[in-house]
Amino acid sequence: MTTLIVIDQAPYGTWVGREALDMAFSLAAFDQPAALLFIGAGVAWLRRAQNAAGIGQKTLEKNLSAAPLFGIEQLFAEQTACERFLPDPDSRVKGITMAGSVNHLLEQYDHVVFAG
Amino acid sequence: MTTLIVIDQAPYGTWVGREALDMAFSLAAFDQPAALLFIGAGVAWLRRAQNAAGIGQKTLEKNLSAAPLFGIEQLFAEQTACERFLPDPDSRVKGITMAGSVNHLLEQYDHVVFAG
Amino acid sequence: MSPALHPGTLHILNKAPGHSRFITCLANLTNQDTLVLTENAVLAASDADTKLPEGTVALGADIEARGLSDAMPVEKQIDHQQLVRLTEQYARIISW
Amino acid sequence: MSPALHPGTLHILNKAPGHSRFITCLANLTNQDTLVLTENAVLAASDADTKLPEGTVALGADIEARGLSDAMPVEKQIDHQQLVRLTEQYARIISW
Amino acid sequence: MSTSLSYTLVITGAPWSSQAAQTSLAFARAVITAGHRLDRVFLYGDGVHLASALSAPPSDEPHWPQQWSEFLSEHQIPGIACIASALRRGLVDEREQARYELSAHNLRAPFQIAGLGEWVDSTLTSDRVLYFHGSA
Amino acid sequence: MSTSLSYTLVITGAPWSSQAAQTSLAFARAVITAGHRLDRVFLYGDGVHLASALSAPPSDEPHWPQQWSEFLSEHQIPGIACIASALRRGLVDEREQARYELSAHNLRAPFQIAGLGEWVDSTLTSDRVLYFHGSA
Repeated sequence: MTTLIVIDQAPYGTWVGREALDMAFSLAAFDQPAALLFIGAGVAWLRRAQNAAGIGQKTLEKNLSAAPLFGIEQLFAEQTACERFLPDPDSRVKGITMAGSVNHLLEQYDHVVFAG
Repeated sequence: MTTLIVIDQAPYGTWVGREALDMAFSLAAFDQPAALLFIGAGVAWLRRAQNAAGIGQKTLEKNLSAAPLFGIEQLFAEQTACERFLPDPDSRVKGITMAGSVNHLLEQYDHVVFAG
Repeated sequence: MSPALHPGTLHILNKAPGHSRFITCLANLTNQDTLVLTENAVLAASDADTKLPEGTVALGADIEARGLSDAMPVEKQIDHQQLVRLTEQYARIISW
Repeated sequence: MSPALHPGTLHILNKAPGHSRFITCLANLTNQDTLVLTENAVLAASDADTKLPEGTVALGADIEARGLSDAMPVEKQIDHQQLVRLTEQYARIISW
Repeated sequence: MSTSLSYTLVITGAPWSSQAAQTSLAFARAVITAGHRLDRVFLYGDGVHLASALSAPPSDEPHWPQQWSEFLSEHQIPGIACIASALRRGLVDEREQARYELSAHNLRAPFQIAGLGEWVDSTLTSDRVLYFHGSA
Repeated sequence: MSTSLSYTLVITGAPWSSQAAQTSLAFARAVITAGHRLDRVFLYGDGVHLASALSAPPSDEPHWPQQWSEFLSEHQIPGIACIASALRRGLVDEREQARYELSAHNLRAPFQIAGLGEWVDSTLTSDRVLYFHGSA
């Protein structure tokens, strides 16, 4: 049972991405294989130097950096979306695996889940 | 004080269009000038022969037909969206005014409002 | 004894054409997959800009609600019972 | 005495690039209008596919939240006080 | 014919904002009619509003929280609202009311409040897990 | 400097689903700081959830319904939840609780329940009406 959680919404403006992370961390907490895939505007989650204090939210970049520690197996990002929103590789958080073909990746997981 | 209520979401799947109609009818009930503009997938509101009984909702086509009776001044529809989603003019409810240029129309109202 | 499972993915799509998830879903279908349109996604049946894959089906109740009965062949309109049957046949189901 | 009102429209946009309302908003700006990016719309500052009109500004707190401080010139980042000042100057304001 | 399967439905769209409550209920009824088992219904995100005891729609409109709760009771299917989603959104049972010293509780029976572990369990034990999102 | 203006804010996005509660509150504070008047805050659609008395977010997160209600009380600004939106979504005051024979009420003071006529009045009497939608 492998699960791929997909995030296609930008951070902070909606809650869906955050709830997707919670799902991924829950699977990991129960020792279930989980990976995250960021597509479309969702790749904005992967930008460095986020600071959401000014909008009264927790900065979630740290949670992502900690994902491997908590047992999340991989962070995938749609390559074309990264080229669009994060063209400079230095602007991206570390440890992302680029996915050139999203549908090829979807086929490799038993469950593919959006959080909302 | 003229108000243009804009609907850009398809009917039934979300509540926003319906709440936009309620706003328009409220203005009319208080004798305030109100018009509706349907753009994008929102033009699907203007298709004839809707029947939402099977999904447990009220069919709102009738409300639209009654709009002029209740004092709503005009129903505008974005022309390109109609060509995309309602190419057959016979498939459209009666009494729609085509808007070739949306921004030209927006400029003619004091208030331009989305319901959500 | 379990019947043979379909090798592809069942995609259940409820977003209207123009929604970014609608676009992403259609861009990621493979030949083995089946697409089911529900809720606002049934507008694709009358969308001049969308080319639906061959075997696409749509929930009849949603088609009827939106006045699209003439835009979708009857044999491609399914009810919830038929949707359940589809979910029996696919191990991988994605709700977009 | 009321100061002269700006003849154009103030557009306040909070949808991310790729959202249909983001696309509609950008397609309907005129030369007299001013665009303010808030919430998820500030991603436009780093979007290779979006060309923002000259005078576009963005809420600094939303820019900072999303790590985009380097992608938007400081003089185009406004706070809520400056947003209020803009709303004083425009009679027509559209929240997309 | 086909073997009996077990299902979990996850609802993330709110009633009266999305069509999720209606579509999922029609699907759930068809699951039972087909002879399958519904292990659990899990409300997540905005979906927790389906468990509100205080919804009062106009009398000529379907009452989705009521219809869903009657369906769950009739078939003895557990209905779980995710605790993290529910507390933020103001859906609480008596226990959470007491813990957070709130003025009332508003969780409709037979819905219960529990954690994401219930969802993880579904991914492990149900043959199919289906999601019903909003369409905005 | 500039003349004092009157504002109405209409909030249609729910807290913990959208950023609308936060953005609108920051804007409202700036309106007051600038010496303008806030005639009214009107909650519509999913925005009515901001008036929940039962929200219980984690203690290290901002509590938007509480912050908004304190702001309204401090500045004596009317906060109105649209009745049609509120009843469907399970937001009721004592009067609606009694009328619909519900088990509790959950409207946070000083929010009140009223009709769209209040919004119509704002479009006529406020110099500016601004909308705070969700961004999904």
